[in-house]
Amino acid sequence: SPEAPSSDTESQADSAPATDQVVNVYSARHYDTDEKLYAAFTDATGIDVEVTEADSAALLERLAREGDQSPADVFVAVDAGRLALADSRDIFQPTDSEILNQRVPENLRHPDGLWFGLTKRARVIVYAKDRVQPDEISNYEELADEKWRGRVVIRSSTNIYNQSLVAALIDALGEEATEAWCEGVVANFARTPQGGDRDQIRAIAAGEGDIGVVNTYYLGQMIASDEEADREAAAKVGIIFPNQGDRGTHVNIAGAGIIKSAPNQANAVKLLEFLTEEEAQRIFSDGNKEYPVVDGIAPPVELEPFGSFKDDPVNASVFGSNAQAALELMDRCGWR
Amino acid sequence: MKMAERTLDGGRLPLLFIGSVTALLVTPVLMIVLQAGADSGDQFRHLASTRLPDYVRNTLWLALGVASTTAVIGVGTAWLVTLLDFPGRSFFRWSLLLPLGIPTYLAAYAYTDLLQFSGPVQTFLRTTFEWTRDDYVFPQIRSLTGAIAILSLAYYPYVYLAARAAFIEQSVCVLEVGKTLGLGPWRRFFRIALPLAWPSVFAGLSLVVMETLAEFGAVDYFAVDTFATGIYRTFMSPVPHALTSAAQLSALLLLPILLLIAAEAFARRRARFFHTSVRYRAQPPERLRGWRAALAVTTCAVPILLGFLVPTVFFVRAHLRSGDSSSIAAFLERAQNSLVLATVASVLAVALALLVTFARRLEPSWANRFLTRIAGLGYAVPGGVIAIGVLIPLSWLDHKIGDLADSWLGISTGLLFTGTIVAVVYGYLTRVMAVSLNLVQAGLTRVQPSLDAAARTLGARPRGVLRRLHLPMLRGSLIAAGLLVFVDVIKELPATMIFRPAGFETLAVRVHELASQERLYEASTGALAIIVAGLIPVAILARTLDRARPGTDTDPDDIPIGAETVT
Amino acid sequence: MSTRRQSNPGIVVEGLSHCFGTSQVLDDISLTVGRGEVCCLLGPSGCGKSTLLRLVAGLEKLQKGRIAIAGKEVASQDSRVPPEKRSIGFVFQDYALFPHLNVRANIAFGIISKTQAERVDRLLEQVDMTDYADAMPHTLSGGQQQRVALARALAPGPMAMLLDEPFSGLDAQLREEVRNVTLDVLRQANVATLMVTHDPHEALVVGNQVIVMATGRVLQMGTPMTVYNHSASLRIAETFGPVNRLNGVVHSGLAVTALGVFQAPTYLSEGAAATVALRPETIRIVPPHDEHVQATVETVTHEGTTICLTVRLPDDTTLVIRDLARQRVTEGEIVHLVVDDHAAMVFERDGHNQATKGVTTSLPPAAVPPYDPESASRTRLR
Amino acid sequence: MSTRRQSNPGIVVEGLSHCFGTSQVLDDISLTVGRGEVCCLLGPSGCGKSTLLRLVAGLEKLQKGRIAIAGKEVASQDSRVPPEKRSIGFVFQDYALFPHLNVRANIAFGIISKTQAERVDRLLEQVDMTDYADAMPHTLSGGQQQRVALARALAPGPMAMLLDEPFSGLDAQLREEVRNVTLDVLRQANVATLMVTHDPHEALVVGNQVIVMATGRVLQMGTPMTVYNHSASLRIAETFGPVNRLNGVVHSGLAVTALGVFQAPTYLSEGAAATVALRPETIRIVPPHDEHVQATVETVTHEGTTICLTVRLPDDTTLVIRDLARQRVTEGEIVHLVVDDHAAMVFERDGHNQATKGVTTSLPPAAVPPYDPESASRTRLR
Ligand SMILES: Nc1ncnc2c1ncn2[C@@H]1O[C@H](COP(=O)(O)OP(=O)(O)OP(=O)(O)O)[C@@H](O)[C@H]1O
Ligand SMILES: Nc1ncnc2c1ncn2[C@@H]1O[C@H](COP(=O)(O)OP(=O)(O)OP(=O)(O)O)[C@@H](O)[C@H]1O
Ligand SMILES: [Mg+2]
Ligand SMILES: [Mg+2]
Repeated sequence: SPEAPSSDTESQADSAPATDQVVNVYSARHYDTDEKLYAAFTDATGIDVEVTEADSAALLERLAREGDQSPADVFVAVDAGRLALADSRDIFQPTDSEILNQRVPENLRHPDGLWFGLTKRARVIVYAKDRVQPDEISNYEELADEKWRGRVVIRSSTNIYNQSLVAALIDALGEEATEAWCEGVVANFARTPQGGDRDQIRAIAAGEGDIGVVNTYYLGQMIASDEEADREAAAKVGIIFPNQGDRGTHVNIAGAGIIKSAPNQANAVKLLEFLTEEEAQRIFSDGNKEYPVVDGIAPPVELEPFGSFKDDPVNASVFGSNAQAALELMDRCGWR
Repeated sequence: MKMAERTLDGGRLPLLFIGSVTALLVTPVLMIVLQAGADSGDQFRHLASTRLPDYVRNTLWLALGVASTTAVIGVGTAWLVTLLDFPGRSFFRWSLLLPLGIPTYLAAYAYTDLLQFSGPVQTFLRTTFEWTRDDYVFPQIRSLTGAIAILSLAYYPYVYLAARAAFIEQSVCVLEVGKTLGLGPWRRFFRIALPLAWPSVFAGLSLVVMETLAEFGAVDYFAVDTFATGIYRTFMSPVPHALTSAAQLSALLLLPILLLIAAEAFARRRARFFHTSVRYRAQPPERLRGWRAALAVTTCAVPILLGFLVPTVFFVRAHLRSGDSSSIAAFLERAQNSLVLATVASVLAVALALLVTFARRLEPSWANRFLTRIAGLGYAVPGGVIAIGVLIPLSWLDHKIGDLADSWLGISTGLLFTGTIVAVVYGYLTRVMAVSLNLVQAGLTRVQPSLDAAARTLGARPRGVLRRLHLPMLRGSLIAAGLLVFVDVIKELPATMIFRPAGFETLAVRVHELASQERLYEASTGALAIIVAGLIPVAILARTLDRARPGTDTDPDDIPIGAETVT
Repeated sequence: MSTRRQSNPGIVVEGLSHCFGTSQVLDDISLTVGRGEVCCLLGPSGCGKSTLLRLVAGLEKLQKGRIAIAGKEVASQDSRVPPEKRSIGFVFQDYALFPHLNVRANIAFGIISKTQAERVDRLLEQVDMTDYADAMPHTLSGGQQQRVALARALAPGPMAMLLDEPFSGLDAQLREEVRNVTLDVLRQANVATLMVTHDPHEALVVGNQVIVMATGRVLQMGTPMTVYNHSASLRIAETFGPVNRLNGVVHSGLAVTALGVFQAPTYLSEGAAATVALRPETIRIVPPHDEHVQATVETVTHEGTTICLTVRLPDDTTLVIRDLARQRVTEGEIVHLVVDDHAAMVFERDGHNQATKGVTTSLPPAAVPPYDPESASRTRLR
Repeated sequence: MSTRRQSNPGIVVEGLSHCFGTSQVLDDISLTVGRGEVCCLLGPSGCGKSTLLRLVAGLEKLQKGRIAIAGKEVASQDSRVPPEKRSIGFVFQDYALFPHLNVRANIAFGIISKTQAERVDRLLEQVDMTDYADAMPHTLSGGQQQRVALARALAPGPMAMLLDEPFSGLDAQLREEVRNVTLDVLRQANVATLMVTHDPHEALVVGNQVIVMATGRVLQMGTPMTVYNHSASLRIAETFGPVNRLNGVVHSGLAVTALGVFQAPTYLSEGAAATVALRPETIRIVPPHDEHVQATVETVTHEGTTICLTVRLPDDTTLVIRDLARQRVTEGEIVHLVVDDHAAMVFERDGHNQATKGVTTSLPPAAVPPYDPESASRTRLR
C-alpha cells in the first residue's frame, strides 16, 4: 500500500492501544446529545470514550473482520433488530451486572445479558387533528382498513423501524395475517413511501396524508424545534398509542452490548451502567426526546401531554429473528 | 499530421507497473465479486422475483436520462463558450463548473424542501389560490424525473469539461477545412466537431454514468429504487446474508459497466489518431448578437442557476436561520480533516493516473489498455459496498501482519490499516481513480506521438519525455483531474465513515449525521462548508483552464486551451 | 488576356494589408486571377503567401483591403462573406485531413450530390490513391496525405482554388502527372487557381501568370516569360536561380563590362554604374575563336540534365555557366565563351542594394561551405 | 570511398523488412552510409522512405533485419537500443515542433551542455531564424517551422542524421543556402546523413550516394553519375525525368532504331527487342546537314533555364527534346537532330514492363491533358 509510510505513526495512535483509561465505542447512533453523555462519563470516571460512528451494517462488518484484533469494547445500535443480528454474529460477551439487570426491564435486554436497551422509542400512529378523530383508529391492524385508502403516509421499508414493526406484527399475528395487513396498508398509501418520519408528520400537517406512523422522538423534537414551520406542523397532528387494548404499543430500543474481545471490558461495563443512571437517562430523554428505559424516570416534557402508555412486552430479539421474513413480506406487498 | 500507431516500447516495466496498480485498485471490486459467489440462502431469488425488475428499469432510465441530459447541457454549453462569443462568455466559461461543488444529496434535500407538497412553493400556491391537494397537479420532485434532473444538474460539468477541452484543441485546422468545404456552423458542429470530440465526451459521459449508477443519497431520498438503493437496502437489513446478497446485486451491476468500459475503449481507439495538424491556431470565436446572444446567455445561465445558485441560497438561508450548533473549533477540525484527506487523495490519484497512462503510452499493448480501463471500475460500485471490498483485504493484511509480529517479535501491532487514514485514502483511491485516469488519459491523446518521437530522438529518456513534454502539456489536465478528485473526496461519505479512526470527523460525515437525523437546517452549515471547499478548487480549475495553452498567444478570450485542458 | 481577366475575374484582391500583432505580414497586395487561369505565387519562406491564401479563403479576418471572388465581393472593411459561402477550395500546407474519416469519406466530405460515388472514384484515380480508398489518414505517407487533401478540395467543384504548395510532398514523376491533371481539370472547369509553389521551374511551366512576392509585397506579376526574361529587379531575377553579376558603366546607351557591351535601359544616364545580370545558360562555350572571351574552368557540377561550371576570367571575375550535360568539359580546361547579349538584363547598380534591403536571405560568409562550387561562386560574385 | 565506408560505417542497414498489418512496406533493404557522407533516398510517394528512417531511428519496432549506427548494433531480432541512446538526429516530415516551447527552447531541447546559448544562436543564424528566436511554433510559416525542426535536430550533434524531406518547404534560394550550410556542417562533423528528397536534381547535386527505391525495395544505389547515366532500368532512368523511348532490334551488337544505331549491352542476343532510352538533352538541334535526322517542331515550352520541345519524326514518333533557353525555335519549324549516342541507355524491351509492374504511377490516358506537351509526349511515347 503506497500510503503506508505517510501515516504509519498515526495508525499506531489510532488503533488505541489498550489502557484501562479508555473505552472504545462503535456506535451506529449519531446524536449530539451522546457526546454530552460520554463527556459526563469521562468526568465521572476519568475514562476516555473513543467513539467510532458509522452505519451499523458497516460497523458490524468491521467488527467481524477485525475479530480478536478489534479495539472495540462496546457496540451501540439504535434498533433491537440490529443488536439481535450482532448477537447472531456472536460478537457479544455476556455481562452479568446487578445494576444493569435491575435497571433495564426484562423485555428490553438480552436474556443472557449480551445486550441492554438504553432508551425506548414507541412507534406510534399520528393523525391530522383537523381531519381525523382520535377514536377512528386504535391499533396498527386498522391501518389496513379500507377507510384509510389513499390516506396513509409512512416511510420506506428500507427503514429499520418499519422492518422491526412488521417483525413484531409477524410475532403477534403470524405471517399470513401480517402479509394481508401489509397489502392493505400498501393499498392505503397516500404516496410512495419517502423521506423520514418528520416528512410524514409534515405531509400530514400539509394535508398530503391523514394518518401516518412515526417514532415518538421525532415528534418530540419537532415540538421542541426552533423551526417555526416544524412546531406548527407538529401542532397540527395528534398521536395515538396503538394496541393499548391488547398487547400494547410496539416499542424499539437503542441499546448496547459488550464485545467479546473487548480490551477494556471493565470500563465497558462501567459505561453501560453509567448510561442507565438517572442522569444519563435524563440526557437521553431531554436531549433526544426518547423514553428512558429505566422506570420512574420522567419522559420528555414534550411527550408528557400524550400521557403514559403500555408497551408490547415481546422481547426485542424477535425483531432480529423475524427481520428476514418481514423484509421479504414487505417486498412481496410492494412496500418500497 | 501522420501519427505512428506504435509509440516507443518500454519493455516489461510498464506492464508490471500498470498491473500492480490496477491490482491494488480492483482488489476491492474483486472481493465483492467473490463475496457474491457465497451462499445467500434464497435471498437473491427472492429479490429477483420481487424488487429486481424495478431496480433494472429505474437504473436504466436514470442512467439514460442523466447521460442524455448531461450530454446535451455539457456539450451544448461547451460549444457555446468555446466557439461563439456573447455577453458574459468568459464568466460562464468557468462558472459553468460551479455545480461540481454541490453534493447531490444536499441538492436533493434542498429541492425537496422547496418543491415537496409541504414545501414553501406548493404551500404558497395552495394558500394564494386556496387550493387543496386535489385541486392542482404539481410535478412530483421525488420521482425518477426529479432524480434525473438533480443528477444531471450536478454531473453535467464532467461532460462540459470534456467537450470543451476537445473543442478547443481541435478548433485549429480541421474546422477551417470544413469551412472551405462549404459547411455552415451547424454542419461543422455535427459532422466535424462532435465526431472529433466524441471520445472525450464519451469519457466524460462514462464518468457521469458510473457516478449515477453508484449514486445512493439523492436517489434514495427521491424514492427511486435503483441498483444502488437496492444494494444498500439489502446490505443494511439486519439479516444473515445481507452482505452476500448486496454483493450479488453489485456484481450484477458490474456487467453493464464492463460493457460500458468496452464501449469506451472502442470510442477511444480512434482518439489516438486525433490532431491531424501540428499547428495550434486559436480560431476567433464568432460573435452572436440579438436574440441569438440572449439565447446563448440563457442556455448557459440556467444550469448554473438551478445547479448551483438555488441550492446554495437555500443552504445560506437555512444556515442563517438555525445553523450547526457545534463549536467553531469542532467545525474547523472537520474542515481541516476534509481538506487534508482530499488533498492527499487527489495528489495520489493524479500521480498514479499520470504514471499509469504514461506507462500505457510507452507500451500500448492490449493487456495494458485493458488494465488501465478496469482500474477505474470502483467508481461504479456504490461507496458503501466498495468500502467493504476495501475492508476485507485490509483487515486480512492486518491479521497477517499482526500474527507475524506476534509470533516473531512477540508484540501486538494492533490494526495497522483498518481504522486509519491509510484505509480511508485507499478507499478513496479505489473510488475516484476512474476520474483522474479518464482525464489524464484523454489529455494525453492530445499530445501527438510524433512529439514523443521527436523528444526521444533528441535524447530524452522516457522519464525526460514525461517531465519535459507531457507534464507541461498536460498541466491543465492534471490540475483538472486533481481538483475533480478533490471535490469528489470532499463529498465522499461511506469509506470515510467506515475507516476513519475513532472520533475523526469530516464535513461530509457531519452533514450526514445531521441529515440522517432529519436535521436539515443544521446540516446546512456543513453543506455550505462543503460547497465552499468545493468552490475553491473549481475557481482554481477555472483559472488554469483560462490560461493560454502552450503554443498560443495570451489573450484569454480566443485562446485554445485544449492541449492543456481536460476531457 | 488582361481584358478577359477584367471582364470576369475569378479572384480579385485589392490593397490587401495584414498584421499579426505588430508585424506587418502583408502590405498592400493587389492581384487578379482570371477564370480558368493558374496564378503561381513565388516568394521566400515567411513572406506571407499562406496568409494571403487564408485571407482570400476568409480564414483570417480581413484588416485592410478588398477581396472579390467570381465578381462577388466577399470581404472588405464592412462586408464579410463566411468561408463556407465563398465557393473556394483550399489545399492546406499541412494537409489537415479528417482523422476520423477514411480516405474516401475525406474526399466525399464536401460533396452533397447523389453522384458522389463515381465522382469520388474519379478523384481517387486522378490522384492515384484508388488502392487507399479505405485507409485511415494516420496510416498514409506524407505524399499520400497530400494527394487526399488535394482530391478533397477538388471534390465540391469550387469557383476558386487556393493551393498552398500542393505538390511539395510528391516525387518528381508523380508530381508532374498529378499537377498536370489537376491544373488541366481546373482550367477546363474554368476555375481561378492561386497556387503557392517553391519551385520556380514549376511556376514557369504551369502558371499563366507568376507573382513574385517578398516580405509581404508583390515585386512583379506577369507571364512566366516576362518575369523570367525581363525581371524587374535583380532580386526577382535571382528568384529563378543564380545569375552572374557583371559591373559595368554606361557609355552612349551601352553598359560596358568585362564580357562585352550590353544594351542599357534608357533611364540609365551616361556614366551611370550598371549591373549586368546574365543567367548561367546565356553564357555559351563555343569552339575556339580568337575574338571570344577565354576562361579557365574551375569546377564542374553534374546536375543531371545540366552541368554547372564555374569559370574564371582573365580579370579574375568568376562566372557560373550552366550547359547541357552533353557538354564534355573538365576542370582546368580553357574554354571560349560567347554571351547571348540580348538575354542580358541590365539594372542600375545600387538599385539592387535597395531591393534586397531587409530581405537578405544570404548567409554570413563564414557559414558558407567553401567546397560547394555553386553557392560559393555566387556568393563570391555578390 | 567504399573501403572507408566499410572501415567505419555511419549507418548500416541489413536485410530490413517491415510490414504494417498485412501490407509489406519494406522488403529486404540493405544500405550503408559512411561517416561524413550524404546518402539521398529517392522514390515514389508511399514507397517506404519515412518508414525506413523511423526504423533506423528506432521509432518503429524492428521486425526483420539488422541496423547499426557508428559501428554499434542498435537493432536486431534480439537487441534493441532505444532511440534516445542512438545518437541520431531526425527531421520529421511533419516537423513535430513542441507547441509549448518557443523557437529557442525547441532548438535547445536536445542540448545539455553549458554552451547552450551560443550554440543555439549559431544554429538560429544557420537556418536564418534569428529574428524568430522567441516566436511560438504556431505563429511560424511552414518553411520557418521546417527550419526550426532542422536546427533542433542538429543541435545535439548526433552521429547519424535522418532527414525526411527537410527542405521541401523552402523557396529555391533559401533551400539551396540552408541545404549547403547544413550538409557542409554535417560533412565536416563527420556525420552519416540519410536524406529523403523528392527532387532528383537535389539528390544528384548533394548526394555522395543516391539510393533509388520503389515499393519498399532498393532499385539501385550508387554515385549520382552512375545512377543517372547508367541507370539499371528504364524506371530508374525515369526517376530523374522523362526519357524518350525508341524501340529497336539488336543486330550484331547494335540496337537499330529510327534515330540510328546504338551500342547494345552484351546480354542482348541477336534479334532481341531492345528499348533505347534517350534523355531529352541528349538530342541536339544542329545546323542543317543532310545526314541528320529531320523533324518538325510541334510544341515549345519555356522552362526558364531550358526549353522543352516536342518534335515529330517522319515516321511519326514524337520525341521530347530539352535544350537551353537560348535556343530560338518556333513551332512548325523543321529542325535537324543529332544524338549523343554514347549517352543512350539500351535495355531489353520487356525488361521494362517487368520493372514497372505494380508501381505504375502513370495516369489513365483519358485523364492526361492533351495540351501539355511534356507529359503528353511522354505518355504517347510509352
Ligand atoms: N501506421 C501505418 N499503418 C499502416 N500503414 C502505414 C502506416 N504508416 C505508413 N503506412 C504505409 O506504408 C507505406 C509507406 O509509408 P511511408 O511514410 O514510409 O512512405 P514514404 O516513402 O515516406 O512516402 P512519402 O514520400 O509520400 O512520405 C505507405 O503506403 C503507407 O500507407
Ligand atoms: N498566427 C500568427 N501569429 C503571428 N505571426 C504569424 C502567424 N501566422 C503567420 N505569422 C507570421 O507571418 C509571416 C507569414 O507567414 P506565412 O505562413 O504567410 O508565410 P509563407 O509565405 O506561407 O511562408 P512559407 O512559404 O514558409 O509557408 C511569417 O513570418 C509568420 O511568422
Ligand atoms: Mg506557407
Ligand atoms: Mg514520408
